[in-house]
Formats: sequence, structure tokens, C-alpha cells
Amino acid sequence: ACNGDNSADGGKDTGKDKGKDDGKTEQGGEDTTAKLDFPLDVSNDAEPMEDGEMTIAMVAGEPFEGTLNRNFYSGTYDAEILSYFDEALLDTDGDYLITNDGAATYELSEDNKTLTLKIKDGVKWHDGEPVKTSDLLYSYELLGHPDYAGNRYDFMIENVVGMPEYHEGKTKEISGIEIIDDQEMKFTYTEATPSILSGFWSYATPRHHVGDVMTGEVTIKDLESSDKIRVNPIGFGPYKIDKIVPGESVLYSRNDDYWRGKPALKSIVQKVVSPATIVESVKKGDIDLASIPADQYETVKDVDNIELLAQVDYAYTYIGFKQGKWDATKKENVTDPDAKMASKELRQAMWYAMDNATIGEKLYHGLRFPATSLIIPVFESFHDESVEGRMFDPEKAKQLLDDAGFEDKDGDGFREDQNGEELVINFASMSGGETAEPIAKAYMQNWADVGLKVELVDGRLHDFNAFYDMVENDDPKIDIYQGAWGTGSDPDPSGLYGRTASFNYTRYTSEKNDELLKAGTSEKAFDTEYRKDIYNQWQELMFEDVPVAPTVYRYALTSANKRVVNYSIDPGSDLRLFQMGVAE
Amino acid sequence: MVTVNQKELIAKEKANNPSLLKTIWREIRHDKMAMISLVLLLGIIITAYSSPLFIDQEQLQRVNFLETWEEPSETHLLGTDDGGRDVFGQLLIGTRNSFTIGLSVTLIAGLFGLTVGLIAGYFGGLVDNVIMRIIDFLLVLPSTMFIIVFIVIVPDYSVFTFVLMMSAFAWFGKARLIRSKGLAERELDYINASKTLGTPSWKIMFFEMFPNLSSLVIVNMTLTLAGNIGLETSLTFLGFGLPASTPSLGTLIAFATNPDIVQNKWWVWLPASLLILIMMLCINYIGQAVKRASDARQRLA
Amino acid sequence: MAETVLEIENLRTSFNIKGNYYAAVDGVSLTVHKNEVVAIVGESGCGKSALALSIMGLHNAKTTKLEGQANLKGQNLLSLPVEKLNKIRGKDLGMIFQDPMTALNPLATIGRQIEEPMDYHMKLSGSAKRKRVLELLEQVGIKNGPRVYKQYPHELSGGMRQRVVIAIALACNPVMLIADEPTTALDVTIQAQIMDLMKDLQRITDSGIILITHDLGVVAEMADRVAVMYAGQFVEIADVNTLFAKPLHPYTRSLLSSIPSNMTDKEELHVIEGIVPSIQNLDREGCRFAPRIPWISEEAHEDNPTLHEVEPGHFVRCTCYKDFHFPEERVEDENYVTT
Amino acid sequence: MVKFVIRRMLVMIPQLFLLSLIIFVLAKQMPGDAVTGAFMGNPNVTAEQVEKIREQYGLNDPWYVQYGAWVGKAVKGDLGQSYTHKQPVTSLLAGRVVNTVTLSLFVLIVSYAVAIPLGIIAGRWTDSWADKLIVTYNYFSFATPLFVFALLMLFVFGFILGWFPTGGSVDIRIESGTFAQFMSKLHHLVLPGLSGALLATFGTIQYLRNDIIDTKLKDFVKTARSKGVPEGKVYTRHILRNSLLPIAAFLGYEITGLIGGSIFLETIFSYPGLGQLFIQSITGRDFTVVTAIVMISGTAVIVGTMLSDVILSAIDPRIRIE
Amino acid sequence: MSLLNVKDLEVHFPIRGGFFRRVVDQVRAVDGVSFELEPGETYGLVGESGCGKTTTGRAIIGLNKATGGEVLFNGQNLANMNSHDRKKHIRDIQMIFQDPYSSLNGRKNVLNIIAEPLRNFERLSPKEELTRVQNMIERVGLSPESIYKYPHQFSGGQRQRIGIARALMLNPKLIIADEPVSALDVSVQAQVLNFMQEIQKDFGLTYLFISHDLGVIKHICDRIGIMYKGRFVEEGTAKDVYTNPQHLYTKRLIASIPEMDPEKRFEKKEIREEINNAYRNEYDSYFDKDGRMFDLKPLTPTHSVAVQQGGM
Ligand SMILES: Nc1ncnc2c1ncn2[C@@H]1O[C@H](COP(=O)(O)OP(=O)(O)OP(=O)(O)O)[C@@H](O)[C@H]1O
Ligand SMILES: Nc1ncnc2c1ncn2[C@@H]1O[C@H](COP(=O)(O)OP(=O)(O)OP(=O)(O)O)[C@@H](O)[C@H]1O
Ligand SMILES: [Mg+2]
Ligand SMILES: [Mg+2]
Repeated sequence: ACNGDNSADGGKDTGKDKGKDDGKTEQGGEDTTAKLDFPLDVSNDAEPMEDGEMTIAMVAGEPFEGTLNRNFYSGTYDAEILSYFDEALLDTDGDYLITNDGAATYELSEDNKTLTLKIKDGVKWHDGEPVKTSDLLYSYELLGHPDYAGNRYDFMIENVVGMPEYHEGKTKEISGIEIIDDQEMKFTYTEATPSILSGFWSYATPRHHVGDVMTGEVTIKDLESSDKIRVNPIGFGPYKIDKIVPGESVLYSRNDDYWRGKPALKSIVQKVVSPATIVESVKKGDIDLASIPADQYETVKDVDNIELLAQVDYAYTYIGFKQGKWDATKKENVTDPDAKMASKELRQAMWYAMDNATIGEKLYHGLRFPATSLIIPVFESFHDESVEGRMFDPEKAKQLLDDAGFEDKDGDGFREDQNGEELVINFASMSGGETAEPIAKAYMQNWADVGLKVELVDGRLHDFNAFYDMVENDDPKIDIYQGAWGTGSDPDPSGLYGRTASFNYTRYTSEKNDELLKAGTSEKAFDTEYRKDIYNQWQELMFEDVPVAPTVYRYALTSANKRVVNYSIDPGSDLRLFQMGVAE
Repeated sequence: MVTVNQKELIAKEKANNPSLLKTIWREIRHDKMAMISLVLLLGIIITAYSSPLFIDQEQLQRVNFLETWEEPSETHLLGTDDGGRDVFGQLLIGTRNSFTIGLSVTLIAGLFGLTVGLIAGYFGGLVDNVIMRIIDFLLVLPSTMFIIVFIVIVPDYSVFTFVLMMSAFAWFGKARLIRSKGLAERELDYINASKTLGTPSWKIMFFEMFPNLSSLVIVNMTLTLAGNIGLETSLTFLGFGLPASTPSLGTLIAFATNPDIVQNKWWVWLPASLLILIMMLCINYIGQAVKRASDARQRLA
Repeated sequence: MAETVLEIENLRTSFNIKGNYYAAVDGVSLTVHKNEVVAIVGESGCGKSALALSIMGLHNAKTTKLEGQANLKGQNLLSLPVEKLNKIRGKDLGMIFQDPMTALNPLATIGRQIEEPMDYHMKLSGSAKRKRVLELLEQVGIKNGPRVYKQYPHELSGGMRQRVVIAIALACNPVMLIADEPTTALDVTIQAQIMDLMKDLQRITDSGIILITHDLGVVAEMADRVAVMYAGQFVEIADVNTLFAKPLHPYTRSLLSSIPSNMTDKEELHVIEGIVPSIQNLDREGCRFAPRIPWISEEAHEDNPTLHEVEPGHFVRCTCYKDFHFPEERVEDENYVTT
Repeated sequence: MVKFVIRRMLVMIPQLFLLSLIIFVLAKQMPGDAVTGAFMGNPNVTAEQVEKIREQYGLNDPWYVQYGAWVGKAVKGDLGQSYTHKQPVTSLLAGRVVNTVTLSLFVLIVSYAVAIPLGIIAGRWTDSWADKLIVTYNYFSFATPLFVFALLMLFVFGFILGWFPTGGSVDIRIESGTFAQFMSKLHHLVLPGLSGALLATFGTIQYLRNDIIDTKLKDFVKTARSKGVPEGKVYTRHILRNSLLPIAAFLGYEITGLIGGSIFLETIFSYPGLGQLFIQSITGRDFTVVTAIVMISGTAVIVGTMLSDVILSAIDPRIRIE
Repeated sequence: MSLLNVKDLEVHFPIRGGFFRRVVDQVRAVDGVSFELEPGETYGLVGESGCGKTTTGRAIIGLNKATGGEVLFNGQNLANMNSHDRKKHIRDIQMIFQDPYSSLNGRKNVLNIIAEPLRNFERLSPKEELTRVQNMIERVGLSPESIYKYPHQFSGGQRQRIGIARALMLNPKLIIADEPVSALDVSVQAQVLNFMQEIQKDFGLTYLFISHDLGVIKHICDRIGIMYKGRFVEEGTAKDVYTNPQHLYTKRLIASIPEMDPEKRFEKKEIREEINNAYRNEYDSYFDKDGRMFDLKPLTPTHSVAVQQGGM
């Protein structure tokens, strides 16, 4: 699945999202086409000291929510906390595909429809109980439960045989999940799709600890707010939660029974640090690990007690061109051929007109760089290098517009549309972060330079909800908007660009698109070459049709104190969290 | 009948008894601080309001990423901000907008509060009771929170709507003040006298009572004017500021979100902060002089 | 003659108004004896209160200049530092203020307020103080003392409050009492009660009293001696009978004839022309009252008249009193044939 | 007295009702709702699933139905469920209320502790250099935006000098319930508290100074002096008590300012309290939480005004509460 | 016909209390007062503070609402008129206030103060208005240039003259003077009293003169009503009341007047004590069970006293 990242652009902003679900400190892609060269591993190769202690920052302008359960949490910061004390049963590799290196192993049947999972010996919850298959089943029972109101009942869950019936409350059991014994279980899927390898949900829930919804011991609602997941949650990760100061900090201690071995650190403190003060805190040496907002790169760059690690983030920013409406009854997107933004040339020209290189260079000191395609370079196998995007070229933009009949007929400096009528494009952009405003402004200037009159909707930036409220509901005030998607582990773009995807906010549809998206997740697509070819075609199509114009890719910056050892942000790295430590 | 000599006397007397405005002016002239403040404040305001003559707003608002965060220099007297925009120009326009906001809020809230307060104070009794119950309730509202909610709600967030919102939460304090003084004033015999002379209520309120409260109102207004200028600063900091197309002093000050900017990019936020401080001090000193002018016992002149 | 308690000599009180000092009390001398009530009368603004406050040391030290002497028990009150003055104020020297509505601290109980001077001047135990307070309350004619002890000023009527104020002044048996218009703010009936009370009390306490008032009726009822004040100076001092029977100074005579007293009926009252000059506008040369009796020729006035004794104990600051007459010859009374 | 408090509580009920109605309606007017964008995290969720959640949370009902349901529960002490935090609002707020109250009390106490002596000095020695200094400080504190000052404080005392922690409310490593933890909490309070307090002194100093200048000239003060009360005691026993009355009267409204201020302090010092949560909930359209916080703040102000009435009646016998 | 006839006038103020601020009791400020004023006479209302003198005056002119009784002015009942009708009559009744400081609006100059009634009732050009004001100002003995001065530039006596000038502007018939001299020094008091008598003759005015100063009342009034707790205790000509006081309260009041002859001070004190004793002992024969006064009972054609029906 794709993960969305809604925050238009870094900075301090909502913590609502989203997106970085999978804990970016753990995983990452191969080295990509970055322009700046950052290390992925800390350089200190000393031995970690005995009983070291570490302080890790959650860089946030607001408190974390503290819903510390994989099935229910929604905030990024909760995800960060979860990653220290809980982990997935199946480990993943640099391509985000599940491996057999984790606490469990898996096997996929010939027809790719059945997955058998085996939990290794000695995997124990923090309270000493072994992790059982019933615990993983419990996660599915919760996610599919009719009362479940979180955002993880998705296609990959529904794809389990018997899940829709269970979800509607018709059955009490999920027929597609079979428990063989405490350590072995089987999942059967309705549809075979390569997404299984990247989207398989392998987070177990300690049934005995949190209480069983199935027996009526607790209800889902009680569970969500229960102390068992807020005050003393357990997992089977390398560290145990000792104490939580709600919204503020978490104290972990070593899980001596961790299945991989004894973790290096005796304890970890993880606390919320405001983006305003993170750099100072890092400088002062109070914080060992922290993600740094891109706009503060300049100030940390020369701090000498730290080391900066960075990888390209799983996200891209884009300009979306509204071309239709969501039809709620048919549950599909309907493209309107008469939409203001219906002209392909206009969209192409607008992409050419944007000077993203300067923005990345000057505003983000190179931490952002122009995007080329809708499948980000992180997905090395699927990102099409040959698609070069439409780099800043105002002349070309003008040419395109001229040719398509967008000409300035009344001499006011702005082009009219093909019919000679005034053309004002209404642009919606999200507030948040210091850079949101100058960027929006810069794009509008860029477009004005090629003769397009673009105005901000309501004359201002909108906050997250107001923005998405308008975008989701196809508010006629909006012609174009600036959004961002965070991509997760699955390169499949159909959730964002498919005909039936409600998140396809531009409402762009085409038959070719339908075809390609379908092929990309078909059973045939288990063949990487085939899939790559399909996605190359799709990227080509997107480049041509420009339903959205991707603007920039971004680096995610992590600062590590120089005393930190055995730490890597490379998802393909062999280092595991329990090895992370500090040197004398 | 009136003799020529007396006519002269009358004219002299007329001249000797200046209006409140003249008294205020006289008082200011006699107070060095107030005089300096007045000159300074007028200077600032005139410069700010005439800035459109020599600053092209359109041009000023243009972002230019090649010139971000530049230190003060000859081309940019006060450097540039994160969008490479000239801080000095923004300072001028910002002062104009902020002052307009402060003044409008003060005037609107003042006028409304005054009217309500006068009505409650003059009529007393049931009218006062009803009005005061409403005001008591309004005073309970956590205004900062309400303003934030309002800002989120209004579709068109501009100086105008902002002023309306702020005024909506600024008037009742004034109404309460005026009302309490009005209640005291209404017991005085000159009000009774006017009533027995057949003067209609509205006339008594505005032409008899109000002038006697005017000094209080002026003093209170100057103080709140000073306060209101800084109003949107805080909201901007929280991310609920005016749209960027309306730069204000708040926009500039709210750049100070992290120690790095506070320390290393002082030219963006510090001048605006100082300007607010200076304006507030000026207004305050003038306010002091006005206060003295309205109280014969304290006059210097 | 009885023992002297307070001796004021050439007292001058000047206020700083915009940098210049102007005397509101301008060289006043007066002796008060034990068991004697000396009344000071005069129009509003003539300096009566300023004099009283000078003796008590209650003027703002920064803006007031005090000259001359006010000797009480051998100490010049005017030059004492506050600390030493505080040893005398409330003990040997008590004061009664005009407005009982404002003279009491609204937040303290009556008991506390009467006890307070004892805290500083008498070594008494708590119960002894309470006993003394009840005694005082009884003395000033408050019947239910124990109840009033616990009450707050706002719970008492004006007359009661004035009694409390008097009790405070009497708390430590002062030898000298200064009462600044003690009855002006009260109703006639209550005024009568308070006057009677003060007369009774004086018999018990033996203290000397300066009674400041502008009501000649009060003077007639209360005073032993009277000092008539005008524009910061005493213009006439005499014992009470003499003064009412044979007033000499034009000012005294004018005052007396402007009262709508029992004698006159629907007749026109005498009007003193003009007003008391403010201390800044006061012409300090020559006779200060002269501008208000313009029908008296200038020659009649002496330059800088001094207070001189025309009879034993009768002092007048004027030389024209012999020739003084009212403009309409209205009160040309045989009484005023010169001596 | 008890009767008075009970009666004021009764008056509070309609006030709170009205307040809740207003804020509820306003909250609903905000564009979007808690579910808007919440599924951005998982685009593989279908539109139906999203609608189902809206239905479950009653977000599609007309506002009066929602309000009715909310009031029904609120009366029983249940302020609803937070969507974002997935827990009952009451338990969500419980911890934050303590923090905000602690911070606000600290600010209040420190600001009084600073303002009252300064006000007294300025009022007692008017026009002295100390008075001029205090008045100048007062102008400055009035004109300085809280967040700039707080940032400077944080920068200087937290980072450069390192005297105080730079965020949070307590050091998590210290064992709960110990004295050390109490000290740690205090240590964390100092910086935000001081930043708030030093700028909150304006009104108090201003009022106190003016009132002392007025009270100084009152007759009863002359009476006190004429009793031989030493100068210092004249101030402490007579003038001060009277001059504190307006301060006590303003206590209730002071709370409005504290609530506003806590939003900034909590944001800057990462201090998890209501203010910070409020901003988060506004951005997240967590209506139940927004409503609850506004209600709590409103209640605080009402209780504050009530408290100031009680205090006033305790020091001022003229105000009788029956 | 009498100019003013007050019949059983009652002014009760509600005392509110309780949760809903209900009326829990009444202050009977004026509680059944009747008297008549003949044209050209001066009628004095005396009594201690709070006995309801001011309230009576205010009720007549309409500043307080009468809760009972009638106020007949030239035969018209003002008490139950609406404010519009009353306005037509009110110009014939004017008021002079106690405090010469607060009764003039300090923000207006004398011209504007004195012209106020003219502007309400007559449409005059500024020039006519100025002449009228100037004439009046000279009539009250102030110099013509005074009209541009402000009240604070005058002495108390002068201010009281301005107040009187304002009241005279509409040529009223009745003037209610509420303690017009109590705030003034003796010397100034004399000035104002003389002046009031003078204009009474010139303008043919009738005065309702309210005061607590028996000396002043005696000096200026033809007839006197003594008030106590909202009711009359005695009414009569000045001579009746002063030389032959009947009601104990009246006696007490008269005995309180300070004795102007120092020689007689002790006698006076004794008289007071006697009356006080009598007051204690004979209270019952002057007040009924509820502590209320009895109704007035005529003693002579001009003199009535509130004693129990059937004599004392
Ligand atoms: N603190 C002061 N500063 C300046 N002038 C003052 C001060 N106190 C009194 N005066 C002036 O001194 C003169 C005498 O005032 P004082 O109060 O003694 O008069 P008084 O005789 O007591 O009058 P009253 O009968 O009104 O009390 C007045 O002209 C007054 O204006
Ligand atoms: N508006 C009012 N509301 C309630 N009570 C009032 C009001 N006005 C007057 N009173 C009461 O009515 C009574 C009579 O008051 P009034 O002012 O008429 O007395 P007065 O004889 O004029 O006294 P004074 O000599 O003090 O002026 C008093 O007890 C007063 O408290
Ligand atoms: Mg005096
Ligand atoms: Mg009265």
C-alpha cells in the first residue's frame, strides 16, 4: 500500500499523519539519485558501552497522542514510540519486502494465495508470555471488527478470505485465517497480488494483556482508551516501556529477554522536543538522535558534536489539476472534459513553468530536488530513470501555451483561454511551516511569468482540514492545488490514481490508466520485470497526461550525536535497533 | 447692554477657555516625553502610510529565492526574509497594516462599548441588569480560543474580518468600564438637572454624560490602542496570522520561532519588535499627557 | 491661669505649587491651656485644616515647608523626625477628623481601630486593651460596646462613627486634642449630641482642645476662646463671650451678621463681597481683608497690620476696626462704640 | 457563604449551557472534520469505509442532534470521545488539566509575588527613581509579545546558561512520587512560569500603584498616622489591604489572560497542557476536545470570578455574601 | 387655587434580594405626604437626613416615580402623566440643586449650560439665544464675559447663581430648591439666600425649599413642614413651628440648633437633655405600634401636628 503524507511541506505542522508509519529509522531504500551526499550509518565504530543511556527526540510542536497499539494509533509520534518496544513479526528488506529474518518466517504458496507464517522459538512478550499465532490473529480480528474505526481496514486486510463477511458482522470467525498451532498459522487471500509481500500485516497484539474483544471481555472502544495500550503497553521489541509522561516523554528499559539478544542500551528516554528548539538541544548534547526540520539544516550543518544522516524520504510534493468530480453513487471518479484544467498542454506548460530547482536549492539548501515521476526513486526497480520530468523551462511553457491557443489577447499581460475568455486559475495550498507561503507565492510568480493568472483561493493558505475538506469535496473554488503524498512500502499507485480511488483528487481518469494500474497488481506482476515494464508505461502516461505535476522529492534529515554507535537509517542495513548504543 | 469693552473681555474669555483638544495639545507641549513621543509616532505613521508612494507592494511581495535571509545592506536596509523579500519595505507596510488594525479595533470596540456602556449606565435598573448579565457572560468566554476558532471558520480572512473579530471580543470590557462610571455619573445632579430641563435621554447620554467620561475613554483608548497594535502578533506566531498578502508587524515578529532566527537573523524580527515597543511607549506617554490634560489637578501646563 | 499644653509660635505652612512655596498658614501663634477649648473659625480655604495638619505632622513632607514652633511637652512638633513624632501622635496628641464616613478604615473592626494607638503607646495585654476599648465606647456614649467592638464602620450610623473617631482620639488620654470640624458632616440633632459629648468628655479628660469649625453656633456652644482666621492669619482672638458680645475685626463682624440666626427674620443678610483668595493669588502686603470691604477707604488700613492686644486677652489684627461700618449702615449698632 | 457558592454554581449552569452551545455550533462551522484527511495515511481504504467511520462518530448528523447527544452525555460527566486520541475526553484532559493548572497557578502566584511588591514600591514612593524604573518595566512588559520573551528566556536560561530544562514538565527518569520528582517538576515549571509571570504583572502593578496613590490621600490613612502608627505599618495594615481589593476583584478575569498565555507557553516549552492540546485539536478538528477545553476554560473563569467574590467578601466586610 | 397640591404622595423603593432579585421589601422613602403651595409663597421642608425630603422634591418634578398619591400642579395630576405630557408642564417647574459643583456639567461653558432649557423648548437663532442668556447672566449678577467660562472658574456662590439662572430661563412658576445653600460657606450662603429672595419678588416665584438647617428655613420660609421617616410630623407657619412646636420631634429638632449666645449654652444643654428624656418616655404617644407617625391633625387653621387622634 501507499502511505500518504499530507503535510504539504515539512516544518512544524500537524502531527496527524500519517505516512511514516513504518518508522523511517528502521527502513529505507537503496542509495538514490540524491544530489547531496549524506551517510546512512553513523561513523563512530567504537564498541557500545555497557549499560549506556540515550535520549531521543520526537520533534513535534504538540504532544504525542499515546495510542500505543499498532491497530489503533494514528500519529507519527506514536509510531516512533511503537518502534522501540514493538515490532512486526516479519522483518523487511531494503525493498520493503518481507523477509525471514524477523521473529517469524513465512512461506507463500504456489498460487501466491496462501501465506504460512511460523513464529520462532523464544519470542516473548515483555511480560514473559510467548508470542502466539492467536495474537496475530487477534490483530486481524480487531482490524476487521465492525466497530473498528481506525484507518487500517484496507484492501490488504479485506483481501483475506472471509474478511468482508466478518467485517459486516455476519460471521464471528475469519475463515481465511487458520491457526495450526501456537506457532504456525495460515492466511488465505481472495486475490493474489504482489502487494502481499509489501503490505502483509504482521503486527501481533498481546491478547492476554489487552483483553479479548472476541469473548466480550472488553469492547473496541474500551480497548482504544485502555491503560493497557496507553499507560503500560507491551510488545516484544528490544525495549520495554517503563513509564510514560502523557504527551511528553517515554522511558524505556532494556528487554533482557529480547529474542535477538541483549539490547545494548540500559535505558532510553524519548521525549517531545519542539522544532523551535531542537537544534539548540542537539547542539547542547541533550539529544542523541533527532530528525531535523529541513528549514533548519543551515544551522545544524556545522554543529560539531553531531553527525547528519539523511535519506531520500518516501514522499513527493505535487501540483494537482482538478479535472472532474467524484461520483458518490457510482463510487468512481468522473472526468469532466470541459474542466478549466482540461487542457493537457496547459498542465504541461504549468509544470514547465515551475522553478523547483531553485526552491530546493535555496529554500532547502539542496535537501529537496525536482521530482521527475510519480514513482519515487526509492523504488529502484520501478522508478523510471528515463522519465526526466519537465524541468524549469519558461520558454517551452510559453510555446506550449501559444500553440494550444492560450494567448494574451487583451494585452493585460495574462493569457486568455482558447476561447479568448479571461483565464484565472484558482490555486489552493496548505498552510503550515514557514516555507509554505513563499513556495506558493513563488509558483504563482512562475506561472505569472509565463502569462498565467493564478490566484490563491480565498487569498490565503488553508489549514490542513479546510484544505482537504475542499479538495476531497471537489470544491468548485479550486482549480489546482498543491499536495503531497508519502509513499510507503508499495509502489502500487492505484490508491491514488485509480478510477475508483476516492483519493484520486484530480479526478483524472483514462482507460489506459485503468489498464496499467490493473496490470501492475495482477498475479503476473509477481514477476518484477513485468511489473517494471507496466509501471514504466504508467510513468510515461503520467508524464504525458500530467494529472498532477510532481514538484520535489525530499531528504529526511537525522542528526546523531557522535557518541551514537551501531545506528543506521538504511532500511537495507544489517544493523538492528537492539544493537544501537552509545560509546564512552 | 454689552459695551465694547466687555466685548473684548468676552472674546478674551472665549480664547482663554480652550477645548479639550487644545488643552491636550498644551499639555503635550509641556511634557518633553510626550512631545518627543508625538513627533516620533507621527513620523512613524506618516512614513508608514505614505509608503505606497515609494514602495511597489507587488514588487515587494515577490519572492526571490536567490536573496533569502540576506543581512542588512545598502540594497536591503534591513535585509531580507525567507522569501528574499525586503524586510524594510515589509516593515513599513506592516506598520501601516498593524496600526490600521490597532486603530480600527480600538475605534470600533470603543464606539460599541461606549454606546452599550452609556445606555446601561444611564438607564440603570432593568436595562443595566440585562446588559450586564450579557456582558458578564461574554467576559467568561476564553477570548483567545474563540478568536482562533473564528479565524478557522471565516472563509475570507482579511484585515477587515480580523478587525471585526477582534472588536467583537474587545468591546465588553470597555462597556463595563463606561457603565460603572456612567452609573456613578448618573447620580450627579447635572444629569438630574438636564432631565428636569426637558432634555431627551439620548442627548443627555451623548452630550452631557459622555463628555464627562471622555477623558476616561481617551485614556483607556490610548492604552488599548497600544495593546491592539500588538494583537495579531501572537496569533501569527500560533499560525493563525493574517494571510501573507497582508504583511503586518506580527508577520515579521513571528519569524522569531527558533533560537537561530532570534540570534542570527535578528534583522527580520527585531526591528518590528522595537517598532511596536516604540509605538506603544509613545502612545503611552501621549496617553499620560492626555490623562493629565483631562484632570485639571494634574496639569503641568 | 491653667497650665499651657500647646504653644504655637509663628507657625508658617507653605505648599510647593509648581516650584514656588506659598504660605497657607502665615505666622500663627496660639497657646492652648489645659482644659480649654480654643475654637478656630473662618471661611473655607482660610487655612484652618492646614494649621491642624501642620501640628499633627500630616502634610506631605516633600511638598510642604513648616516653619515656626508648636511646642507640646517641651518638644517642637514641627521639627521632630517622624519616628519621634509617632511617639507623640496618638498618645499626647489626638485628632478628630471631619468626615466620620471616611475617617475610619472600612476593612478593620471598630475594636481594632480603637485598640491600634494602644499598641504603640501603651503596654497593655490583649484583654486589658479590650477592656479599655469598651470603657472608651461607653464614655463616648455607645451603649452596646461589646457588639460594636466587633462591627465594621459601614455598619454604624454617621453619629456612631463620629463617636468612634472620638474614642480613637481619646484612647491614650491625650493632653491635647485637635478636632477639625467634628460636627460639620452630621445632622443637627446628632451635632448637638456630639457637642454635648465633647463638653462632657473634656471635663473628664482635662485635655486642651483646638476646635476647628466654620459654624459660629458651634463656637458659641463649645469654645472658651476663639481665634478668627482669615487668609492664613489670625485676625482676632478673644474669649468666647467677648467675641460674640463685642466683635471687633471687620471680618468677625461680617461673619456674624451673615448668619440667618434666630434674631433676623426674612431680612436681608449681610454678604461679604468676593471670595477668600487662593494662596497663590493672595496679596500678602497690607491688610488681607481689605479687598472685601472696598467701601472702607484705603487710608484706613494700616500697612501690614499686626495682632495687637486691645484688651487683656482680646487681640485684633486691624487698625480700622474702630471706623468700620457696614456699607448700608444696616447694623450700625450701639454695641460697637469703640472702647 | 456556602449558600452563595451554591447559588453561583447554579448561575453557572445556564452560563455553561450557553457557552457549550456557542462553542459547539462554532466548532461545527469549522471546515472539515476529524475524519477529513485522517485516511490520508492509508489510501487503500475505500470511500465507504470513511463514510462508515463518519457515521459511527455521528459526524453526519445535523448539529442539534449531535449537540443533544453531547449534552446528554456531558450532564453525566462524559464529555465524549476524542477522535484523534481515541479515548474519552475526560481521561485525556485529566492529566493536562493538572499541568495547565499548575503552570497557571505558578504564573499567577509569581506574577503577584513580583507585581505586588513592585506596585507597592511604585505607589509608595511615587516619582522616585524606583517608581520610574518600575513604570518603565511595566511599559516594556506590556509591549513585549509573550512568545518573543519566552523564546529569549528559553534561549538564555535554558540553552546558554543551561540553568533550566528546555522542555517538558518533568524528568521522566526520576521515580514517581518522590520529593526529587516534585523538585524536578518545579524545575521544569520555573522557566515557562517565569516567562509568563514577568509579562503578566502589567495590570496588577498598574492598578496597585494607582490605587495606593489614591488611598494614600484618604482620610482614614490620616487617622492612622494621627494614631502614631509607624509609616511601614500604615502601609501594611491600612493602605495595602484596601488597595488589594481591586486586584482581588480582577482575579477572575486574570484567568482569561492566563488561559490565553498558557497556549503560548505550552507551545514554546513543549509543556503538555490544555493550551497546546487546544491548538492541536483545532487543527485536527477534534470537536469534542475543542468543546471540552473551551468549557473548562469558561468554567475556570467563572470559578475564578466566584473566587474573587469570595476573597473580596473575606477582606471587605462591606460586601456581604448571604 | 393652590399652585401645587401634593396629596398622599408615596414613593417606595423596592429592595431586591434573593436569587432572582425579587422585591423582598420596600423602602418607604415618602409615605403619605400631603401639602399645598400657594403662588408666591416659600414652603420649607425640614427634617433629618434620610427622612425623604429630597425624594419628595424629586417625585414632584418627576425624577422619581411616585408610587402612590397625586401631584396636582395647576390642577393637573403630574404623578400619572406619561413623560411626553409631563414635558409640557415641566417647564413651569424647575429645580435648584444642592451641590453647586456636581449640578453643573463641568465640560460645558456657561452659555451652553444656561441655554440648555431654551434649546429644548424654543427654537431660537444663536443670536437671540445669546441675548437671552446674556440678559439672564446679568440678571443673576455675573459679568457678561462669564458665559464663555467653565464652571470650575467660579466660586460656589457664583455657581449656584448659574444654576439658578438656568432654572429661570423658562420663566418657571415653581422652583424646588433642594438644600441650595448647605454646601456653601456662611458668607456665601447669605449671598445666595438674599439673591433667592430677590428674584422671588421679581419673577413671582413659588419656592419649595428643602433644607435641614432650621436657621435657614426659618429665615426664608413662610410655611414649614417637618418631616420624619417619610411622613409629616408637623406643619405650620414659621412662627407656629418655631415658637409653638407641638410634636416632640419638632421640639427636639429645634433644641438642636446651636445656641448663638455663649452665655446660655448650659441652659440649652439642659433643655436638650430634657427633651431627650421625654423622647424616650413619651415615644408611644407620638408614634403608633409600628413606629409610624400618626396622620396630621389640625391644631389651628395654619398649624397641624401628627398626634394620636383625640389629642395627646
Ligand atoms: N497640600 C496642599 N497643597 C497646596 N495647597 C494646599 C494644600 N492644602 C491646602 N492648600 C491650600 O491652602 C489653603 C488653606 O486650605 P485649608 O484646607 O487649610 O482650608 P480650611 O480653612 O481648612 O477650609 P475648609 O473649611 O474648606 O476645610 C487653601 O487655599 C488650599 O487650597
Ligand atoms: N433610588 C433610591 N433607591 C432606594 N432608596 C432610596 C433611593 N433614593 C432615596 N432612597 C432612600 O429614601 C430615603 C429618603 O431619602 P432622601 O434622599 O429623600 O432623604 P433626605 O431627607 O433628602 O436626606 P438628606 O438630608 O440626606 O438629603 C433614604 O432612606 C434613602 O436611603
Ligand atoms: Mg478644612
Ligand atoms: Mg436630600
